[in-house]
Amino acid sequence: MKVLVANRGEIAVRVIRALKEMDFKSVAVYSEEDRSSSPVAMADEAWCLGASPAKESYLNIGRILTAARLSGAQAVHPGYGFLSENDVFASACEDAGLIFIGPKGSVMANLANKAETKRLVKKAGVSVIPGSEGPLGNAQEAMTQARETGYPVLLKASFGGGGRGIYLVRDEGELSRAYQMAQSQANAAVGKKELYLEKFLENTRHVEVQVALDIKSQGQAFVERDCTIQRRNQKLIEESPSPFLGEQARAKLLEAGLRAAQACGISTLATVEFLLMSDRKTFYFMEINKRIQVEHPVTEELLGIDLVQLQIALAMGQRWAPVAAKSDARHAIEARINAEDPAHNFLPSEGVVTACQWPGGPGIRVDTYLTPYSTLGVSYDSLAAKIIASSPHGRSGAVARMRRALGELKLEGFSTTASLHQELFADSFFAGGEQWFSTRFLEEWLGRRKFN
Amino acid sequence: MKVLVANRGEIAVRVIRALKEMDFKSVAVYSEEDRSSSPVAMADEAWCLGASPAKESYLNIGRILTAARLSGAQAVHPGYGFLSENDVFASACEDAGLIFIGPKGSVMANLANKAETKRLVKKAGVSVIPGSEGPLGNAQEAMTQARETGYPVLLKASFGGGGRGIYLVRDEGELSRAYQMAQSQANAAVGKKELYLEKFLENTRHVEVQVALDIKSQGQAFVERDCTIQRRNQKLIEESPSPFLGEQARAKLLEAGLRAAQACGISTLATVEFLLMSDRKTFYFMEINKRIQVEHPVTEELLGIDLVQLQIALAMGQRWAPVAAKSDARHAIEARINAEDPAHNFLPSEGVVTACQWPGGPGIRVDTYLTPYSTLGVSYDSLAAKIIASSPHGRSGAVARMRRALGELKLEGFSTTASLHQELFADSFFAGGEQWFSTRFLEEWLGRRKFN
Amino acid sequence: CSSLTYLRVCSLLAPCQTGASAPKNWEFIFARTLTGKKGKIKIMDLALEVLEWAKDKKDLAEVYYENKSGSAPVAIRLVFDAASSAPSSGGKKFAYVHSPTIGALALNKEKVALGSKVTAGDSLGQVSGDKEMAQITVPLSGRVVEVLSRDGAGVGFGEPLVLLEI
Amino acid sequence: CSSLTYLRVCSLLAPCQTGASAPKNWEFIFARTLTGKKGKIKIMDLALEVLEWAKDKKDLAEVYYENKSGSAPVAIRLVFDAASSAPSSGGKKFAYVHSPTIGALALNKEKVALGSKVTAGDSLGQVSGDKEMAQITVPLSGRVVEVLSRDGAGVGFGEPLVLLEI
Repeated sequence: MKVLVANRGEIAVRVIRALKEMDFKSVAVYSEEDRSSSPVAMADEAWCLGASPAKESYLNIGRILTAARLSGAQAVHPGYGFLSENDVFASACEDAGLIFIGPKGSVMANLANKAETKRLVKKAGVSVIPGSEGPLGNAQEAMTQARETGYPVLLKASFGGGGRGIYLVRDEGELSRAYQMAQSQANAAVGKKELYLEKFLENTRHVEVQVALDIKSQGQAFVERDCTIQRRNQKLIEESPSPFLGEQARAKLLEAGLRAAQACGISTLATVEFLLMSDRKTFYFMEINKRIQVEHPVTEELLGIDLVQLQIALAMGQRWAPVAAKSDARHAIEARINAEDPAHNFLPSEGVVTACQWPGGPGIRVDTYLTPYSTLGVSYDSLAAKIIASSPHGRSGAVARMRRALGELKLEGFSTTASLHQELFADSFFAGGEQWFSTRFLEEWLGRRKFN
Repeated sequence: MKVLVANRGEIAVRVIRALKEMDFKSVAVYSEEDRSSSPVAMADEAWCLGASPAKESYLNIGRILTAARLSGAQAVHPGYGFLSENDVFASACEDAGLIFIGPKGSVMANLANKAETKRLVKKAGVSVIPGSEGPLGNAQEAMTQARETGYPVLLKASFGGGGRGIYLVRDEGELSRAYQMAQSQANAAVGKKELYLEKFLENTRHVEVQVALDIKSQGQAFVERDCTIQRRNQKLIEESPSPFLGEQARAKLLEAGLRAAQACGISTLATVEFLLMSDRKTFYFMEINKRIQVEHPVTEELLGIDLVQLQIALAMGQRWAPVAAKSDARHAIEARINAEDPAHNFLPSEGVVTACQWPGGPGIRVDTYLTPYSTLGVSYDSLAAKIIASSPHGRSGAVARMRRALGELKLEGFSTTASLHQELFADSFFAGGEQWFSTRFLEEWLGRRKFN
Repeated sequence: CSSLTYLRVCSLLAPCQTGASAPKNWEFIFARTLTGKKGKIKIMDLALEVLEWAKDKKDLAEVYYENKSGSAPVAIRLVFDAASSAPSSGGKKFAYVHSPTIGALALNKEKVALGSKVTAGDSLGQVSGDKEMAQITVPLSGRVVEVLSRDGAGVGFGEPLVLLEI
Repeated sequence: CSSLTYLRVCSLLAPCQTGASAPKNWEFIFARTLTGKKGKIKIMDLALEVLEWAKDKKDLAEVYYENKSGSAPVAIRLVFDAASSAPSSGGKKFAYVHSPTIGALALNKEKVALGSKVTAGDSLGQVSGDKEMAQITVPLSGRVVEVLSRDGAGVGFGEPLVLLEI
């Protein structure tokens, strides 16, 4: 079996590692900028797609299919981002006789509309954020719905994603103008102006359920990940389990996650995102991600499993068999080391890796594509490395381990979020993990620390 | 709590990491040669003991106690090797009011005589290698005993250790000369010429049981480690569990390990070494090690536990509470990367680390003290790094992971055993792990590979 | 290397890029033999020598040096701004024609016959991918010295196809 | 640094050794200011300049340079064979008296008074550990310029205690 990895950076390295361990051949594709990068060096063969702009390389379906044909690959792993949730790409792979390691193109086409997905999930008996049942017809309908739902509300693009294309409306006076702006923004971004409406819920945490399903939609949910530490909807720290979920609420959440994924027709790995309310038991479906996620190692380190190998095996037709799904007092936590300057409003940073020493020893995993003297540009996302700490001594054990690991980290040549993590993991409120905090915590904390 | 780490290299790094995670202060001591080494950089404070020769630094009890007094340390972790099993040092620490993280000095003094230890263990109902009951009085007694035991036999120094001071005697004609030589060698090495005699068992594997006991000798045994891959009694690869032990034999082995440790008066971490016969169920006690061992991470990665933290906590008086002791299909394996040249009879190699890139990603742990531009001399042992691979997919999964990790390893500036590991882990006989092989496997394999 | 716009940085004593990790179409321009380096390598001497040799080279895109004479291989890699970087040798100047995309190579046999004169802007053939066909355009007028790939082969973006003397 | 027998190797562009990881009694002899290095650091230029400056220094044990002017700190560390390495400055020559062991420092106050003349082989006091007492011996005759530790303090082996002008 030969698998083409249609991605770059750390996730390409992660997938190539899984392929090597499964004794499969790997094919890297790359843009000119990534010519000297780790995935190119690690893969069994590598093909240059084009210049740096993603549409000439990592988003260019024709060139990726050409690389698959020239290399004789039989399957394609899309990683995350880029074409990973693009139904046209998935279908094109299927048409070319390639196994797409992800959902069927037709399934993804169905799920492209978030308002429709929400309706599907609600029908399966999973509670969703209160709001419009499916897409809105016009501003008038939005107004009627908003009154019923109660302000503040969010207007969301049906075809948006990744926290983009969302408008907050605090009262009726703002609605019609917001409706127009949201429509035109959605149209500009994805060529479709359809919107739906949701109650704006405050003081919530972001929890998500990793699921794995086989071709017959048989499968399981794994202990939730908690991704409440975010800045502008971008996750910075993820952990598992959530410190704020009891056993009963957890069982319900996991069951809801599995049911939602099945309702969506998933037959691969997916993550079902929920908002958790401060009563610590009410949760609402938010969206479903149909790819491997950046934070998947948190679950892997918690449970000692390999989700990427599982994802590949499921795509090859392997039927589901139960995998360890929970683990006593163990806790895992991930810190994203981004090439951004926390002292300057998280401005992306570029440079050459003049020194890198990754932390090691017990309970520490590092996923990165950087090596000494790697160049790091700003053409793609800023994720430089992920450090995952896990411990048998619960959350405080994992936090202590992460603190120790961040002290060992040496990464020089550009600015990173490591300094921010060092402060955060030394912060008694965050590290203590006793008192409830919401997804707004990090931005408030940054405000106090004068970091941005 | 402030703990002095009376060791160097990777084990000093390992202990300092545990101390940091426990929120204890660490004190490094070092010889001049190690001035720029990682433990010195990582510890909260560091004291230079003297010049490179171990007797002026890592074996100098007076200077280590001085460093403890000057730094205000309250406890001492001896690591492995050096003074770790020296009863005089342990007692001196106790007399100075320091917690010695290991057995009591009086217990170690009792166990210094291996012939006596063997008698103790046999009395506790654990089967020991057939041979003399306690030490031999003279050559005549040796001859009588050898006839009873049956040739070939081994003559061993009662106060030897680490595979040294052992004489193989194939028939009676060799015995009296061998007795004399073994006596004078033992006398030269440790100043005591006492010997004992054991049946020389062939076609055996080396398995060992990690135990942890508290101050009341309450505790547990962990799934065995198998250290059959050895060269000249030096372990090169260790794994857990043993591929050649059924559940029933395992239960008996673990019980024997715990009973032996209790009979020896252990109230800390220890490892009980056994020989496993090719019937895969008969085993004999060999010796007991009263320190943390080089290969302890194999057990840590198999079970997701932290033995060094446990060892420290037990020394501080923590009472034993059950720890996860086995783990389904999981398998862990360790490769020792020594600074030795396998192409030149494992000659120790020295140099400067001109490049180092450690493997990473899922299921890979690296324990090392080397960083870019570290100097590596030949004053101390040659262990440069340990790579530990663990997998939920059994031994073949762990072996595949190790193969992948060895491919990622870049360590330049001196010769290492990494090339040997690359060949070994690609060898279908070893990697397959289906057919029985003994502790002689590696030397025979090396002979065939023309490596030495 | 003239098309490699990523050559923006200088790095020194980078880890060896050998075997699978060597970018496939790097130019190893620096081929001078450093003599008198028996036994242990003196990294500083070596670095100094390479740096001095390289510092006034204006047409240089990249320098790669590897020494395996001692037990420890040492590599020195210098990467310069690639403002102008046509390889040169003995007073002659050369330029590569690179592949404009990924796909199957179809060369115009007459155009790429050894010794043929070509003009900037000429097409030397096409590279055809699944959804595009791109012309292979001559960057600078010159004479065909060598064809580096064969007709019908799969080529990646940026791969050198033809060497011209300009 | 004269007593640091481990100085056997040359390394270039080693990672920054700062803070806790800086060996406690290194000499930072190289203090020349490199000017005109605003903004982005050109590592090659910097390396070249340091190397050229250093190459004829025979009495040099170690060079350490750190530049923090850009966003990326760069350190250059050169370590030479320490055949002869007494620090020197403005024609004067100096030598350190190092601690012979680990322990509590007891200095002979008269001997170490500023300006005192001492002779090679003289004892300047003792360092006392739990099981030994060692004399502090003058390595080279000279005049006491500075006392670097205080009486009664704990000192490690090899720590510089007194600076002599020789």
